[in-house]
Amino acid sequence: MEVTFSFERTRAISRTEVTTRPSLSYWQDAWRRFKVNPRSLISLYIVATLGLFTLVGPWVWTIDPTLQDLDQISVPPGADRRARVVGPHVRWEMDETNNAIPQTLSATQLAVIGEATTQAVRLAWNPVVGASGYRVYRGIAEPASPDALGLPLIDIVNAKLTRFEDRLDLKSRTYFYSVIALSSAGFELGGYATLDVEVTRVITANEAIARGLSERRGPSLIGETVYLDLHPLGTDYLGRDMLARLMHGARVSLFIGIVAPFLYVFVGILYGSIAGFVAGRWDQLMMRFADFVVALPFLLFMILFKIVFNTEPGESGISAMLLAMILLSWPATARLVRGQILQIREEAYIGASRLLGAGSMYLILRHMIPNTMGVILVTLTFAVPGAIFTEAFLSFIGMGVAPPNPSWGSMCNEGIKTMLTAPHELVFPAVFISLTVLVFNLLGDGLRDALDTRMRSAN
Amino acid sequence: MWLLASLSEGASGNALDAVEGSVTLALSEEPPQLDSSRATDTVSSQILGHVMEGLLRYDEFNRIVPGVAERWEIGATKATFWLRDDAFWSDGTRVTAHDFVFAWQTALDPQTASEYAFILYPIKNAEAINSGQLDTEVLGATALNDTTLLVRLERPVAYFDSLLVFPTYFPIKRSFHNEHQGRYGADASDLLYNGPFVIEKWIHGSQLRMVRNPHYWDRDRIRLNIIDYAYITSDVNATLNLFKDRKIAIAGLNSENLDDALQRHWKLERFNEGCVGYISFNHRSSRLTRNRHLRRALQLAMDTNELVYKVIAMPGNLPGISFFPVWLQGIENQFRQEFPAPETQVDVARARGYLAQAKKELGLDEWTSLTFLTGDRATTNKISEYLQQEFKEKLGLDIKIDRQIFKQRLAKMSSGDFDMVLAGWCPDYADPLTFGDLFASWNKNNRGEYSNPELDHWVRIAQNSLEPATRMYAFSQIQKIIHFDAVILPTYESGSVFVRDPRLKGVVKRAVGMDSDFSSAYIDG
Amino acid sequence: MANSRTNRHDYVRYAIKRLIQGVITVWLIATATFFAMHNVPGDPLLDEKAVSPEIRKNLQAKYGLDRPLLEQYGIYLANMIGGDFGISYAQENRSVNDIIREHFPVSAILGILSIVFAGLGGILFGALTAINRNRLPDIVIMFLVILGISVPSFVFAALGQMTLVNVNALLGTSILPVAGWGTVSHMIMPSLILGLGTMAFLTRLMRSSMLEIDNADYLRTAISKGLPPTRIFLRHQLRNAILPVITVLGPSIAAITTGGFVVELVFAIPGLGRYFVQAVQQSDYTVIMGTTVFYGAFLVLMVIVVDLLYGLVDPRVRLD
Amino acid sequence: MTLFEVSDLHVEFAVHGGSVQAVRGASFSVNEGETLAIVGESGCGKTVSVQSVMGLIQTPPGRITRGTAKLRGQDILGGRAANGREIRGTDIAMIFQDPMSSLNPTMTVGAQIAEPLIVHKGYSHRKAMRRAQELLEMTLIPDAASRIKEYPFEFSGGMLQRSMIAMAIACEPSVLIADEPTTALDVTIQSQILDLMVDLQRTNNMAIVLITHDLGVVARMANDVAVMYAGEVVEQGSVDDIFYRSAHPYTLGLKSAMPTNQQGAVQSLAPIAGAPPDLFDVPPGCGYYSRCPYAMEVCEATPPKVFDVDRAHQSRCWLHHNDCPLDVTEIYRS
Repeated sequence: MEVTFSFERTRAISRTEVTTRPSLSYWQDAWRRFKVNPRSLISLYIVATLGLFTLVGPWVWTIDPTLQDLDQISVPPGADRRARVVGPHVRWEMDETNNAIPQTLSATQLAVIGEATTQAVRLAWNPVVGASGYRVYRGIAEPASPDALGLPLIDIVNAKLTRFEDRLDLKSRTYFYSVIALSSAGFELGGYATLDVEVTRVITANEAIARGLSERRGPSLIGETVYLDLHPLGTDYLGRDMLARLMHGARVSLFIGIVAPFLYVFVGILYGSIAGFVAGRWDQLMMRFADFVVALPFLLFMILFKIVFNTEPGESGISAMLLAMILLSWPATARLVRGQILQIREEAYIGASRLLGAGSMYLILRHMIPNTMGVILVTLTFAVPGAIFTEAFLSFIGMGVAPPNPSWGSMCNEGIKTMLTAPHELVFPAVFISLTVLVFNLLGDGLRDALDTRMRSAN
Repeated sequence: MWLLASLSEGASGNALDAVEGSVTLALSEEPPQLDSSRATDTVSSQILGHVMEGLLRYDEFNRIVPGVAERWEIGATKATFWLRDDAFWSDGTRVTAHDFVFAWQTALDPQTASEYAFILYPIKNAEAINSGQLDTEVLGATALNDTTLLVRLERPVAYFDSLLVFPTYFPIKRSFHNEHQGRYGADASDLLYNGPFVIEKWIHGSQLRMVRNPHYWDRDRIRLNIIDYAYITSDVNATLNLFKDRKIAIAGLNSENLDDALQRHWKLERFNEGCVGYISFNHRSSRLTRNRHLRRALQLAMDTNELVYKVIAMPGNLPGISFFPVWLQGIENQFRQEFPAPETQVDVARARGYLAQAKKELGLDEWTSLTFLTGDRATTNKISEYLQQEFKEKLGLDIKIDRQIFKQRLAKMSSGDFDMVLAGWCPDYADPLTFGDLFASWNKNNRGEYSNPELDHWVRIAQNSLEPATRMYAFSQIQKIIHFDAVILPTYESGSVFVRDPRLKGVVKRAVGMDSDFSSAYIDG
Repeated sequence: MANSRTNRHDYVRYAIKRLIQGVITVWLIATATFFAMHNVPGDPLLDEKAVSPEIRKNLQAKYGLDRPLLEQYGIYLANMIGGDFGISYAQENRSVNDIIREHFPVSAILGILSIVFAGLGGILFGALTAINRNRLPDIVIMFLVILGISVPSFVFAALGQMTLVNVNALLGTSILPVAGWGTVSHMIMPSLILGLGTMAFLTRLMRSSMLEIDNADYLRTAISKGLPPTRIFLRHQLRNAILPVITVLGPSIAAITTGGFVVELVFAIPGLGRYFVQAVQQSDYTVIMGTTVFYGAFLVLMVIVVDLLYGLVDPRVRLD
Repeated sequence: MTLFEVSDLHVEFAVHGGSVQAVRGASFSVNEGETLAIVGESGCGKTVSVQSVMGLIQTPPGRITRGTAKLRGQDILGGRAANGREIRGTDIAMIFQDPMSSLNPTMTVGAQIAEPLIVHKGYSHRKAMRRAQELLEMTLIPDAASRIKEYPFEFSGGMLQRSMIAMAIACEPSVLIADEPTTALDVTIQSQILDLMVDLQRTNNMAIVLITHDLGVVARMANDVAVMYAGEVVEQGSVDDIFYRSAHPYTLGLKSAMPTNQQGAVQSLAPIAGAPPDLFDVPPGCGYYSRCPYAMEVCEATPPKVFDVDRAHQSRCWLHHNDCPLDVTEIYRS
């Protein structure tokens, strides 16, 4: 069926154009694209958690970061915390009147006197024929050969003294003690006797009271099993709580890690853009001054700044270090920004806006610097770890945070030493520093994509 | 051609080679000074001990035995040495008495400005020469002929023989020294050797290789042909990795990598280094620590057992009880066994009592903070933070830690800009006097400027008497004064643990003289 | 009209002008360091065992430390121009010239090797992340980069050495030496580790500048000419995106040459790095001056090389 | 057989909240040695259609959803990577509007001209550079020998466009697409460029697809013309058909907005009221409905079909429908 069309004329008034596409202002569009980018969202969440961790954390987890717990040194997270309460350590009167008849080495009986605890392990053995001294070893496994008896604890030069008390860094684990006879010249005679000893963790009564681990007092306390302080993230080389140290360390490291880079990158941007903008002789002069600053011996001038600021020993040298870092670290950014500005000033739109009467400062701030955002954000994100580790590096000349206060960088420095045996002391601060750097990288990327007008129509 | 110079063949062989009789090791730092008249540090004396030989030397049982001198007599006012006629320099010429006289005169010459010149002061006129009052010629050491050396003493010295092992007493050949004016000891070719080994190759900062000295008079005793320090690094983990890779035969351990070594079932060995770590107080009138009761309070509050057994946690270290370490010989056997040191049990109540008394005497209403000066090494950080917390918890004292790098710390120590400082003292010779005279009022190393006439009196006796009984009694009195006047607080007696390839035997370690002596070492199997 | 392009003659004239400026800069560096050094407490003559006043006086006289500061400065400058950097205090009979002559080449080789490694890695990974923006390679490489810069280099040095030991143990023979210096095989691991941090930075820089020129018109022209993607990347994208990377290369080489202290320590390499730190610790005036002046000259040279390189890569930059 | 024919081309851009139909079924063709002009206001899809054919649209967000582009009968839109690249730069070449930014600033002009020769013809570097010099001379650039070693920033706008043309014709393409080649240049340079294109067309028997919004250029250069509006070709025919026998109200509107040089004709220019529709929300009927003085009810709801006004002259407008009461010839005489 032929479709009939109506050819009636209509008053074709030009319909007022209804813009159907939702229009967005620049900032709305930037915020929309920032939100839709998954990586920027992640960075916002991390920033929130880090902020909470640093500011609110210490009110929630109120353990003092400088409180030492020598019964739990370098303890990994989740370690067993049961301990029995005992009296204070009493000196073991080792009388030499052991006049038992000397026997052949193999017949020696190595025995533990009293109970083997983390406070002390007391060993005794029978004197050995022909020995003029003894050497006591402590191993962590059954000795395979006379050359692998473990750690030599003591050389006893007096043949009649056949007792030894071991108190060295005892942990609650199984130890294999061995005794070997020594010749008069101190060389090991053949044959050794070994004994495996199970050590239980104990804590002295007054220590338990001081730490408030039990309500009981007096004799009823002795023998009670208590739980030592909980350290969710383990402890460091002096038994201090890692979580508390990370929280308090965050204040210093985040302050230095964020404020210092912002300041010296800002100085670098200004310096670089002015140098790039003016070009010609002044640019040369400014760049030579930048070379001069970069070549100065960093450590020497840091010490000089410390003297000039004469920070009292024990005061935190953070403000002195901040200024020193700003004065010494801006050239890298300046050089980068200058390179970019040299390119941008050749662009047509710069000439155009100058034609419209734009002043130099306006030109630099409004037109040039936003176009170097990419490079600026990258240097900023790299300045963060640099600043954190400079603080740690300077703490060894007494300039960073004053002991006993922690900072992430100094915790990393200490953690590296026990990387093999107590990795948690290095891993946690390193993870937090990585998180901070991650945040800056993601934020940097998100901002760059969001603010970049050329990306407007993209995704 | 600079570049190629540094690309020379590196050290790639492995630790022990029985056929070649070669041992490969690592050095903790580049030896700073191989001119024996000016050497001061342990690494330089370690190398010098293998390539030079003094009048006497230590054998593998740490007994003093003949070196270049065949026979010797030491009296109250003079000592005579008869040199052997078969002692040669590495250029084949004979070692004569003149070489010793020349060496000692050079060391004392104010122009040489040797920091260890003081160790020659027992010789007549030595001190006067060194302070520029007399000419070097009048030194009390004269070579009667090539093989006899007469030494006139300033004062009777009971331990003179143990001094002769020290590098400053080693001989130097006058003609060779003058030929290499200014560069003597700078490189392998700028040294003349009379010891068991000679330096064959020395690439600064990278390698120092010693080979057997064919001219040495006692060469049959030496069983190794090559001692090659192929690596120079102060990083403990690096040397341990080299040991694991079987590139070096010995590596030091610290408390951090101890467990790792234990799991590998290695042959571990302990060595008592003989040094004493202590807190040194500033006795100057301007400082609070001049008050005895304050120092005694700190003494009673400090638990050295906990410090050594839990904080330092390194085997080989002993809790600090006396300033005289255990290895020191007394009259017959160990000094500390014959004269046991007074000990204090930790007693916080009594400590607080002393503290209150000190506050009254110093006329303070509130305690101001005390400055605790420390160096930048790892162990000092750990110890200073531990003590800071202990004194705060037990005595409520606010201790500020002033961490400084090496030279800044020394500057503050000599100018007295501290209340307490973590210091250490290592022996120069095997006699208690090397520790005993440290707090004498005239001793420049007494940085705390402690002066006590009674202590000075006993030091004089120990210096001048030859009677072991009187000297040892004098040292026991010094030990009591140091304890009861709390001149210093001993923290620990240093020890170390190291790992050795079991096939390398006969390595001798000693607290005085060469750190580890390979001259009697051999490879078995 | 567009400006005239710089030709051969301009380059030589420009290089000479920059060298003169360089000499002035190095002189300023030397002066600033000299006076800073003397204002820091502690002096080279102090030692563990205190020295009697007479000996201290002799030592001061010997090294000329007893003369007024300005006079010392004058003497030092004269010697320096004569090429004599004086004798080290810590290692009393080694001249600073020897120290630099023996140790600087080692650090320079290490520095340049690690920059080459860092540069190639940075450009490659940077381009890869830019081309696959927001896709898997970009995310994976970015996390590695973050790890690379937030974990200190001494951790990498220690980890690197440990893995090397285990690998050697596993294979029975040592494929790469664990430490030491001398042959090329000694250089691989240390320069790899020294270059990690810079490589991470260059990767991010490259990615950012690649994205800047992502929709440039000349790229569209290149596509319209039907050129294969690799050629477009090498001849068009890379040449324009590499400019910021080059500006950073100069100072990085210098920083690595001196910053290698940790790697030189862990791998027992006789480089100049350790002298920088130890000299300040020992207040070893002559070594501080020698190393700083030498490092300053090396840095200035690197910056000139970079600026010349910059002129080659981007003709628009006028060399005046 | 037509040399190059694009039929029913659809191109779409994904944007926030939907997609923009930039090209809604454009069809046009050009024969050997002839010039087709595609004319229309900016934003009517003329540039997007040629760029999409040359694979220059970044996907995402842009995408060709339908249509073919046949060169001598062979579709080049298919395997995008494979044959697309052989033909692009050899048989079909393109020049762009802004020559200042279309050349790589860090490569010499000679090298950029020589590149297609090296890549597609396998020339050695030296031979390609010699050929580049000849090409520059062909495009009347003085002192070509030294010019090939210089960089783009040392060239004027006109000379840059000449180098672009030299680069495009390096491999003797059979079709040259020129996307508003003269818009960015001043008038005197403009006519030199156009004369150059005509000479090159004659010597190489090359077809030209000329994108422009300047009817004067169309009148001078084109054999056939395609008028595009709102993503569609609304009228196509010979240059005389379009100018003297226009068959679409929009073409009329365009002509009335064009200044004439007849002596003494004082006549005010009549711009077309309103603006082109937003292709984000495509109007149901004829794109021009909102601005067409002869709009009818059918135009509002039903998209017009293509009517054959003459043998090779089509128009997409209901006025040509048989039942349309209006006198078509009357309308178009004015």
